[in-house]
Amino acid sequence: MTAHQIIFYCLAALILITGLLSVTCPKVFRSAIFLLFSLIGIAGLYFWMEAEFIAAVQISVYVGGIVVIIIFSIFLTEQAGKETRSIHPVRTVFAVLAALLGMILTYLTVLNYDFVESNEAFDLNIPRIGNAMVATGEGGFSLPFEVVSILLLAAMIGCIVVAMRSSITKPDEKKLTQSITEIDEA
Amino acid sequence: MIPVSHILILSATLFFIGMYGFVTRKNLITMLMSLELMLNSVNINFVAFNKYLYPGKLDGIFFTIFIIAVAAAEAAVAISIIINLYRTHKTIDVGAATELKH
Amino acid sequence: MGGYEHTLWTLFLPVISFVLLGLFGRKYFSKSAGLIGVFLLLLTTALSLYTAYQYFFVNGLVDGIYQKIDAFKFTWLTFSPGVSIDMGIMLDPISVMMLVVVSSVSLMVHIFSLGYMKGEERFATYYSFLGLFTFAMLGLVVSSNLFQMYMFWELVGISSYLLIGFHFQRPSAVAASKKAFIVTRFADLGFLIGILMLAFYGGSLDFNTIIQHLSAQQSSAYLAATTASFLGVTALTWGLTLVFMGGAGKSAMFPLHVWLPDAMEGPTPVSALIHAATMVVAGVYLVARLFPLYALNGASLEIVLNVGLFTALFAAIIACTQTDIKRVLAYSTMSQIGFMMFALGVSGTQGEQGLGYTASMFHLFTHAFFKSLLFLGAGAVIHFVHSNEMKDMGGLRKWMPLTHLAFLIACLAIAGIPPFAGFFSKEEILLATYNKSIWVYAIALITSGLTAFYMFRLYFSIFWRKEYNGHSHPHEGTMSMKIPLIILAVCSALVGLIPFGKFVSVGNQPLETHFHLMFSILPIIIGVAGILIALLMYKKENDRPQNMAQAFGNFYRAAKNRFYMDELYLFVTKNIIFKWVGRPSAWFDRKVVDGSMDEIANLTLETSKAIKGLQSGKVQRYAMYFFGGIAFLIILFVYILK
Amino acid sequence: MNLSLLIIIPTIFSLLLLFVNGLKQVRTVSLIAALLQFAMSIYLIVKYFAERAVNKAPFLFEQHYEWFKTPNINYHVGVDGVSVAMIALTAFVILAGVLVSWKMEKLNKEFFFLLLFLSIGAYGFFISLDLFTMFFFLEVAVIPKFILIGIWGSGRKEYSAMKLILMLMAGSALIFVGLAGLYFNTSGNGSFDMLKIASDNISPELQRLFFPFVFIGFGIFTALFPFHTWVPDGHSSAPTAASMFLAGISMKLGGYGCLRAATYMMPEGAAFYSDAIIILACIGILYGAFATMMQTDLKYINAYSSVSHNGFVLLGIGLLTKTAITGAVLQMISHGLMTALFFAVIGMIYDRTHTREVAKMSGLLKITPFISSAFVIVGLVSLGLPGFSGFVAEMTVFMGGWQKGNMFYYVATIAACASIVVTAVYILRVIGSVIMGPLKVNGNEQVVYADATWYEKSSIVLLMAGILVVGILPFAVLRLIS
Repeated sequence: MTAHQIIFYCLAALILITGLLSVTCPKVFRSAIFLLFSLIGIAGLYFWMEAEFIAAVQISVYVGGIVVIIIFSIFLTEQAGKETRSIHPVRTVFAVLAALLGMILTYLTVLNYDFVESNEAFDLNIPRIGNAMVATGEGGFSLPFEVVSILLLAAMIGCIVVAMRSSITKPDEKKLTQSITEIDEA
Repeated sequence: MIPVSHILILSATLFFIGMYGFVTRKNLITMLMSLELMLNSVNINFVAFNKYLYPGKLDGIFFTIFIIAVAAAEAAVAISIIINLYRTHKTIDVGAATELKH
Repeated sequence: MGGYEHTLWTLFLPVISFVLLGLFGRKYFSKSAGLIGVFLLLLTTALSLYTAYQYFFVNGLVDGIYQKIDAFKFTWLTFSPGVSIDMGIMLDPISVMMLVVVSSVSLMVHIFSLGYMKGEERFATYYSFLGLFTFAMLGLVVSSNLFQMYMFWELVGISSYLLIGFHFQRPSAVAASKKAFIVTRFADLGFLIGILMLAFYGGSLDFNTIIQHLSAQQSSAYLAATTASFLGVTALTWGLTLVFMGGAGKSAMFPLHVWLPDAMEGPTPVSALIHAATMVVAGVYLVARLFPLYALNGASLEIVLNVGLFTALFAAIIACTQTDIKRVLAYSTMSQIGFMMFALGVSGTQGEQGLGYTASMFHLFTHAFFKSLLFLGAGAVIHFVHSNEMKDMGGLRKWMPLTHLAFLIACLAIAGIPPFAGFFSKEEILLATYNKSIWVYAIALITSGLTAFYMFRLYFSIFWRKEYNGHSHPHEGTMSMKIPLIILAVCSALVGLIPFGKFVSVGNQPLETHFHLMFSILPIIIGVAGILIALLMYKKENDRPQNMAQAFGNFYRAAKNRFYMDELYLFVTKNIIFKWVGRPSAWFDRKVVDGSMDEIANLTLETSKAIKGLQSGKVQRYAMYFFGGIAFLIILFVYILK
Repeated sequence: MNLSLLIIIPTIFSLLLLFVNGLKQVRTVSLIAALLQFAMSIYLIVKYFAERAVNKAPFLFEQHYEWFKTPNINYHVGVDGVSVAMIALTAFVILAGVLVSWKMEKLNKEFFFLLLFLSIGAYGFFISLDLFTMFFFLEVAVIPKFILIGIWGSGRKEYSAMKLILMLMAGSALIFVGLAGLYFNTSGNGSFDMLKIASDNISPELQRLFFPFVFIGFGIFTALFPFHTWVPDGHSSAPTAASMFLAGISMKLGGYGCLRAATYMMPEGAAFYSDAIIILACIGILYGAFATMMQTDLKYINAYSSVSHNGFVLLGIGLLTKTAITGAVLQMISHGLMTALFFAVIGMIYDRTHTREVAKMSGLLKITPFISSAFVIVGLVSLGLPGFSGFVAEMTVFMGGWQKGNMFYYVATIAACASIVVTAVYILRVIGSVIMGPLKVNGNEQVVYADATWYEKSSIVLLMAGILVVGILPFAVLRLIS
């Protein structure tokens, strides 16, 4: 067993164990922390697969961004120390069974399939990615890039609208009615 | 040398862990976290396929990048909705969200 | 063979009358409709008489045989090669004879109606219906094609329906018209199926071709028709019997006769035209038309004979008991048509043996005159007495001398007293039956005695019996009512002298009929005896009729109730057809067929309600379904449908 | 002759209707549209005869445009004699329908719009040579009925409209399955073109598989037993003009479809199922007739009798002889005109008496002679009186049935023949109690109604003329459709 392999299994173990803990841990904040580790493990896996750019993105976006947002939201919704409501045990059993069944199915499928691995070198340098990102011709990804940017814009606007609506309009209405009643009283 | 199938098994296991979490959790935030796990398992697949099967291409990498971008956007939207829900209902239990259908 | 173009006009003129008066009569000819109708009919009659003259005396006879002449023909509707409905005019002795009978009786009725129907609200409509009937009947008799005959047959039926129901506000008239049409329609079903069979085996619908194909013993068509059998009866017999069923319906043969007495609800001139002289003999005419086939097919001819004989006796018995004068006449008509039928039934195909055929046609001819005279006379009586019942009449001879005389002549004619018309035709029939079978002869003789009896019962009840003491003041009708009576009376007295066999015979060869004096004595005696009995019983009011009725007891009651045939029919239609077929089908449709459709709809609704629960709005459940679905698809496509 | 005009003209006029207001303008525009269609159909007949004399192609006046290129769906139209006859029938019924609705008060613009819209569907259906186009126009002709019944109907209109549309849609679904089956089994890339499919000789197994779908689908439209239950409810709830269209044309769409799309395309399938069709048709004929006997509502009576009469269409198609199929086509034409007239007259009676119960009226002949006479005449047409169209059609079917020369066909033909007696029973029963007898309406003996107005008269005369033409000059019609 080479070091290469050992590293893979270690990373796999890290990812799976922390992932499992993150979905089972009753305390929300803790599960967020476990998720963080799991994501870091995945970033490690990307490094292991020589996809350094992806690994970097993974760390900066997921670890640095999404998990932080999640933790913020946990604090905002005052859930940090709370234990989540446990569900009916029967449903847990069913969920476990379903997950196991799915796993077995997938395993069987994967193991039965004969993957033809290519012997070419996997060369992933960042200029190549950058060029492909804005290229318009064959093998270029400018269109999905634009689509994703529009999506991001839309998501951002959506966030603002969703988050703002209730916080801004409702107090205003209250104030309005208040002032009206005041005028009436006067 | 690790065969590609091992990586796939890893990702599959991660996926079903995420699924298990998604189905069993009552808390919207934890459900969102499970979802992130599932997305990541998919990403692993893409990168693995790209590296092992089509090293000459970049499609898998780009898919991963886009999925990460979409996931970020999705997380942001989801969180904003969750917070909004919390403001109106004082809970983020998934049962409260069934009110959406009315 | 040309020279018969004018015959086509005998058909067109009544159509013109029908269309003109039917469409515009109400508005423009409400008064003059009658005159228009009479004028057109006069032309028709003149043309048909001219046709008859031309046919019988100028160019019909070639090589000693009356030829069948297609005066006119065109293909109206082709079903398949060879089988088509041709509209045509075929002239042969019987069709020319019928042409004369129909048009002249119709003319008489047209004229008579001028007075009889005067002041009716739907005067023009009445004449237009008469025009329709005349057209249809003329079309029927000149048909060259079996299907053409069927078409006109139906048209005749419908014009009969319209005329019976002419007084549409009388429920009894409506019911009677309905009954007449439906019963004859039922018979026509048989006719239609018979046509289909004959057309199938004969390979054509043309009379001549069918007869040619099916009467040649060696022809393949004949063999096919006689070897194919159903229930042990050959296809040819079935076909002919079914065709006869149609004829029996129209001619009111037992057991399809129930409509005829009720049909007397129509205006009396209509009864004279349709239900005495012309339409009801269509059945006889039909059998005569196809006679070469019947004559070859013993079984079906046997049926014709037996049905005719039975009806003649049966109707005569009933006629003795009825009190409504028109019903007496109706049953008498049935009885006389029975005579014609069984005369055909005893006929052979050759020379002397074919006497029955000649006799039947002769009787048809004479009967048309004296029976329409009887009806018109009865119509004149009814018109002024305002009742159909014998008890409201009596002693009318003083008030209506002309009608009385005409009626007497007609009664003598129908009773078979020489030298009136009925005597000659009836003698021939009796002679023909005598040659065939003594039993048939005996029954025919009895029936003819009964005929004399009930006719004179009718005569005495109307014109003698007592002094008239009703409320109305009977008197002779207008000129238009008198003229037809006179003309018909003269005809009834004299047409018997025509040497009929010279013109109409089974092979279309002039037949010399011999008059057997010795043979005639018995029938005359029986006829006179019938008259005498009637004289004793009905000339003066007395209690002999009651005694007689009591002597017969149940039999009398059954006959008076027409042997309960109407009740039987009512039972079959009301209780069996309506209750056990109609209602269940309607029920089945609403409950079972429609119900099952509704159930399918309900089932869909229920299912959707059931699966509505799946749409719970619970995200996690959706996720489960989603994964479950994917797992299912994977199993399906990767492992099962590999 | 440009066949597309048949579609374009009603389309233009129905759009034009959107810009006019008020009953007077609306009906004028509709009348012009109907008259134009009528003139066009007559012109088409004349042109058809002229062209047919020199051109022996199976379909004339063909036009061909690409519609959807990829799935090979084309706008391909052309006519043969049968479709010309059907087009003329449609024109007759639409014109009569517009005339009958002359006084339509409620939402008149929408009503006439939908009527014209229906005619687009019918014309398109009859001229299509491409199965998909045909199906498209079939649906165009189905949908407006739902609205027509639902809004302008009477009685249980929502239920009826729902039932009608669901059953017809189920029929359409079956048809589409069958058509798709044909499409994927033509040689080459798949085609909806009728001529191509017919000449392709699809294998007998496949024909047997797909024939029932198409036939039952169209059979639902033409009241195939036991899928006829939408007919009584749908017809009785629909407004007069819609009833006329529904029974007069819509049911003919089914018959025409059975003939064109089912039998013509899949002769072997038709031969295989022939016996079953004959049995169902005979059941429909007799059973419809018996069920009619027990009805008390005039519209139900006509609706059930339509079931019976359409049985002749199906019987003729099922018998598969040339004579019988000719009879079926004649019966379609005849029944279309007759039933439209029947519904028109029933509508007129209902407008006056406000009841359709047979028992509640009698003796109408006394006060409304024109309408009553029309009622009697149409009744006589229905019971197959010679001189009218029904007789010709029925007799041709019988003759065709008998010529098959086999006991099974004999029995079937006799059963069908027997219906003429039952028909006489129920028709005369209705005439006897509604038209004849002492005058009495809703228990009132002193009623006065106006007789037919000019527009009612003209619609009656128009349809009657059609009936008489077919009845008296069948050889001319046969020359057209043979």
